[in-house]
Amino acid sequence: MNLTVNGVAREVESGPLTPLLFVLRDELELTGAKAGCQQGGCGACTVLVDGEPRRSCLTPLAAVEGAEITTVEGLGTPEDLAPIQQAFTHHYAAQCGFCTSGLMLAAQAYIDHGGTDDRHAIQEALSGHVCRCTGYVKIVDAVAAAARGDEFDLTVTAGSSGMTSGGVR
Amino acid sequence: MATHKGRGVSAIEYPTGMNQNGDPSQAWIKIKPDGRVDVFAGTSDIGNGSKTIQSQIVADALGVPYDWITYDNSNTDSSPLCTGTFASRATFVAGMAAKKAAESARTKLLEIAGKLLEIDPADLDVVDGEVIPKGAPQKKISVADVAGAATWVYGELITGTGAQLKPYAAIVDNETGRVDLPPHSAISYAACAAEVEVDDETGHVTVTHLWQCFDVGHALNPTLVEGQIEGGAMQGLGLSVLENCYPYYPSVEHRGGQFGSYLAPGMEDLPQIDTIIIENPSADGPYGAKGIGEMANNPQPPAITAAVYDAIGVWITELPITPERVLRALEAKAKPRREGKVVIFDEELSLAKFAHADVAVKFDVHA
Amino acid sequence: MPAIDVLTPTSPDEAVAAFGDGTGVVVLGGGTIVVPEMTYGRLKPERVLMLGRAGLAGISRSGSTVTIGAATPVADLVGLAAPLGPCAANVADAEIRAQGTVGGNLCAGEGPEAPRGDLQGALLALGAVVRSAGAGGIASEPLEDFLPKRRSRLALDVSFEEPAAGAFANLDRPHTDDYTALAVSGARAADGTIRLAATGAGWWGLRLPSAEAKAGDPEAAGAAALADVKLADDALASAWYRGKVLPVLVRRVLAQLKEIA
Amino acid sequence: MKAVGARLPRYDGIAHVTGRSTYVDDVRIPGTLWVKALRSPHHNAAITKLDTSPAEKLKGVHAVVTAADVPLLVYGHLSALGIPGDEPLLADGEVRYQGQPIAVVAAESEELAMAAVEAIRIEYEERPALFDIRKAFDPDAPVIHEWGNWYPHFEGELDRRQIRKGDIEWAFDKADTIVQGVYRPAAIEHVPLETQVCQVVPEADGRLTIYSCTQALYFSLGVVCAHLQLPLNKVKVVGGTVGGGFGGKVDTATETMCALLAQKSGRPVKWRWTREEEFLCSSTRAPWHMEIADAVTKDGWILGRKMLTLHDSGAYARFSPYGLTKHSFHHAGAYTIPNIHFDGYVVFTNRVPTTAMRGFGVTSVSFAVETHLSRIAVELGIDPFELRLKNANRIGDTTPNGVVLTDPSTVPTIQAIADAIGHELTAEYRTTTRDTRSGAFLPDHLVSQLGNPEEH
Repeated sequence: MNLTVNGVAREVESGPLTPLLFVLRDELELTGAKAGCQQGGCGACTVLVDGEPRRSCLTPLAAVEGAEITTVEGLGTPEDLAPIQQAFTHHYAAQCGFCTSGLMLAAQAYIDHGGTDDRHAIQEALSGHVCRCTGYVKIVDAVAAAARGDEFDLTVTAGSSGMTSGGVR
Repeated sequence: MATHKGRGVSAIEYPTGMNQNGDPSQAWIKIKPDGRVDVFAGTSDIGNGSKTIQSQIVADALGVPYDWITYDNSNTDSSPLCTGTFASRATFVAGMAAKKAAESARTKLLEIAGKLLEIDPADLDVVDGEVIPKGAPQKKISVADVAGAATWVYGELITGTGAQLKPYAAIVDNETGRVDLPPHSAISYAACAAEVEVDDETGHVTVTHLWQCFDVGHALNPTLVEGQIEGGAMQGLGLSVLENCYPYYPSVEHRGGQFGSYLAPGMEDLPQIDTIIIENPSADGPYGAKGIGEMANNPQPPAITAAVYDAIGVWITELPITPERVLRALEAKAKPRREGKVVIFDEELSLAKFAHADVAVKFDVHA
Repeated sequence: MPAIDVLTPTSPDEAVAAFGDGTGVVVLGGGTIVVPEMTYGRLKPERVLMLGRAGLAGISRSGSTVTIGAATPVADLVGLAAPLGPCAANVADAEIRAQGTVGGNLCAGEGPEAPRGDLQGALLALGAVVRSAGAGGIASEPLEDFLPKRRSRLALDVSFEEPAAGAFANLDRPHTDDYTALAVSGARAADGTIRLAATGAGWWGLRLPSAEAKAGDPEAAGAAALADVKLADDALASAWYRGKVLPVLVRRVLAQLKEIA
Repeated sequence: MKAVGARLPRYDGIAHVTGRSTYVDDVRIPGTLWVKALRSPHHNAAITKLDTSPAEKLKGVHAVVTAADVPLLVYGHLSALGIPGDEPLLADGEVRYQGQPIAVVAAESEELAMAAVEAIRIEYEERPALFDIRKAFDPDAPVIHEWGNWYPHFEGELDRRQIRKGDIEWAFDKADTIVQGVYRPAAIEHVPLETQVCQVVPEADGRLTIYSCTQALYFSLGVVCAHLQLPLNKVKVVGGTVGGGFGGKVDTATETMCALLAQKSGRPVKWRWTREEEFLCSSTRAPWHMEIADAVTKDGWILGRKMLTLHDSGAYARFSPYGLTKHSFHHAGAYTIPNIHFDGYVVFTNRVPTTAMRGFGVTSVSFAVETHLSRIAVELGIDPFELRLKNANRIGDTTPNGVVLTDPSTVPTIQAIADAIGHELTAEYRTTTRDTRSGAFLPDHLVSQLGNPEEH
């Protein structure tokens, strides 16, 4: 079966019912999408299928034949991070990092579809993604900043909205 | 339908490191011929950021830039022992081991630099990757030059080791629980206020706002401390109103095996969170730090419980405060039983209600 | 491991032919229910019929009749009027809604831990008719009649008359990938008839005829609804709790309907 | 530039956002076998028959391991702290909780491993189970643990953790009001997004390389080597990058069984728990039952506290005795309470063993004592902030077991929260500090409780 993965045409041999997650991880050795639950419940496996966020653990290979797949590996490289990756870095939106690729891809789709920095809209759009660490404040900060088109200084991180220093008492 | 608002408050404390101590961490450091620094420690990074924090500690303790540090916690062959990443100990205990290792490497570095410069090491300082003689900054040389000289001229390896262990505090009196040594390292403190909205027809509780204040000792990386505090707040919210492995505890029936039935807090549960960080440096943590990772999910449940009382006038002391518990409490409108000066709440939950009479007597907390 | 026969029809007729009488066929719409069951080894199908390219997706209107293809993603319903639109918007999260299909929602077996089939209540309230294939050929029947045999039929589409007014009320416990613990849908037809139905009050959607009979008196209707359901304990809620809240949701739905002239 | 105190980016931040951080599941090792476990369907049962040969005969199944294969089956993970072992690595003749592993298999594929588990022949004789810790002490309760229904080995000899301070009788006599309440927080799953996962490679030199998601590399090394009776240099634990833990990955839940399968099969093996296993079979935060009676004066001084704690340990002790001791040391919360009477029990039930989780031992007691304080404030008609500030720990106050506090911050944190929400404090409480007690904050009954921080 044929797929385009991160812009490269690939022919894959996995069976037609193999979840896309394992086609990516086991056959193509793209391990950025994570097997968090295989129930569709956590969002750690989300990738973009023709630009739309999809749980790859729920998606049989045959359902995406001929589609364009984008994984975290297709977003940007360490030397040339995509804006959403810069936003997640600058706003410290990744703690253990296991939910991060799914969240960034969902956020990318949200922004590509014209999403704004409205916090409630971001929470609604990403509500299928569990971050147990749970960095929701900083994740929403990061997506809002990326949606605004902020420029990011990657040598420092940003403080959260809502934080104040009480000094020494 | 009526929605009721309420507020509640709490104040807590939490110790750093394992209770009763006795939990060692170790680290070692080597310096490459160009002055770059390799740190080896056995501290897992579970998202808490220990790779980052320990690298920051080493950078400052040695006097070199942060980006000179390589941190390797990848295996038990190259790394010395660390008891582990739990008990809020990764910064406080393991970070102290890394600091001591860096200080010992710095001593060795200055010894070599002293030979090179023919200056007493006590009169040398290390700042931003340069060894600077006190009072004679023009004679400064780079750490890279010192490390190179150690390797190529003096035939030495600049290393440092560090270990941190507070001795185990034994209980010396079984009657009172008295210990022979302080059983904790620095204690951290926090206070919290919660605001909730309760729907008195469905019983649904929405946590709308959390205000929190944490004494973190010293925020070694404020952003990472915020991550711990905010993450803890959400987990505390989960404890308060969402999560339960056994929805009908103590029954084991209907235990959820899916995200669809176990209610981990989601992004839409996020309330407004306002946090104040105060810094009363600890006497014995690295750079005054305390460990606040765990306590971050402790102050919300009592504050939220009090806020629910404030909203609807009933105490719900079994967590989580599910919609069902709210409706049952509103229906029961339980009042405490008063017996002289004793005010007895929650009799229906007590051991006495369930256990045999003689067992109940044995366990009675009643005056 | 025996190879699984995977059928990927490219037209409705091919899908109907491939389904045959349904024996031994597992129908895969969006995959949100079937794929995890296979991953966890609980479902070991011999033949899988994938509907993704069978031309069964899409929403069409003819006069006041709305017809929704079985392979239409739940997300496509979100913009529709109440009760179906808000009911669809309440299904799990945006990604699951974009993947799960209307047919899957109507035909899925009971979940291991909680009710499934969030849309069933809304479609029951709308008096929807399901067109399906299987033994005996293609048949159309009211959703109530279809639901008990949904496991042996291939749903093709579902249609309903747009109501004069619609309403939806649910227990809102926002979190990932949730099933509805309890929801009530209501619709008022052009002739003033009110239909009410619940999701989460049984293992599939249920009409609430006793509540409908007292629709003019929300309090009485709410209480009467309890006669129409057999409530269950599960991981999401107890029967006791559902019994307390079902009347509340019925009242809220009737109040919403009243507000729409 | 100083690194400490700066908002530097995560050391591993770029790796996280590019999907390049290598978690255990991402390590690719050719020829790896899949691991699955046969788990108990019963809460309490004797195993009357166990025959693994049908699984072993399946083509593609390379090893089956049961209790009989483990060199040291029972190892006390906290034996260094005097806590003896009670939990077999694999069930041995009986099961005490649903989900308890009985046998593990290694096979060519995940499907085949599942088939091998199904092929094992096993029969049980069910026994009555115990789930309610409030009934565990009853004379007719089923006895479900070899040590009885509650842990009997505190300091080698005590069946409870006990704390005593001051004169509790005096406090209850002297009190104007005694407020009693019961507090019951629930069992919670850790829910790390990365489920338990482990890979083990048998190396050519006879060593085992264990890729582990453990929160404690050396702890897991010690546990594996103890069960396998190997010196520490025969095993290398590789890890350090963990997809969330929260306490649940201190358990060494997979490593030892995988090591045994790798040894027996001579092949690399991999075990990734499903989310269902994680939810249903992994350890949880413990449910607790706490009863408090506080002796208070009408102006809000807490004279004394009596407390009973039952800690639902599940089927085995694991770290529960440690957690209960920590709980007992902190049951006065952030306040000074001069007279204390605490009894705590670790109670066994037929549920999944409970373990450490964020705030271990103290999350429960913070909930109980703080909610109790809120109730006392309502009962006495006292502002909840001022009730707390009055009793708040100050420099020189002592803990339930007599340790002097040197830098408590209860006063400033409460004052900061009052400010933040616009709660007006009276001048007395607005201006008080954490310094050593004096004046109105040093009533007669606290004078003898003060310790000298200099001697601490």
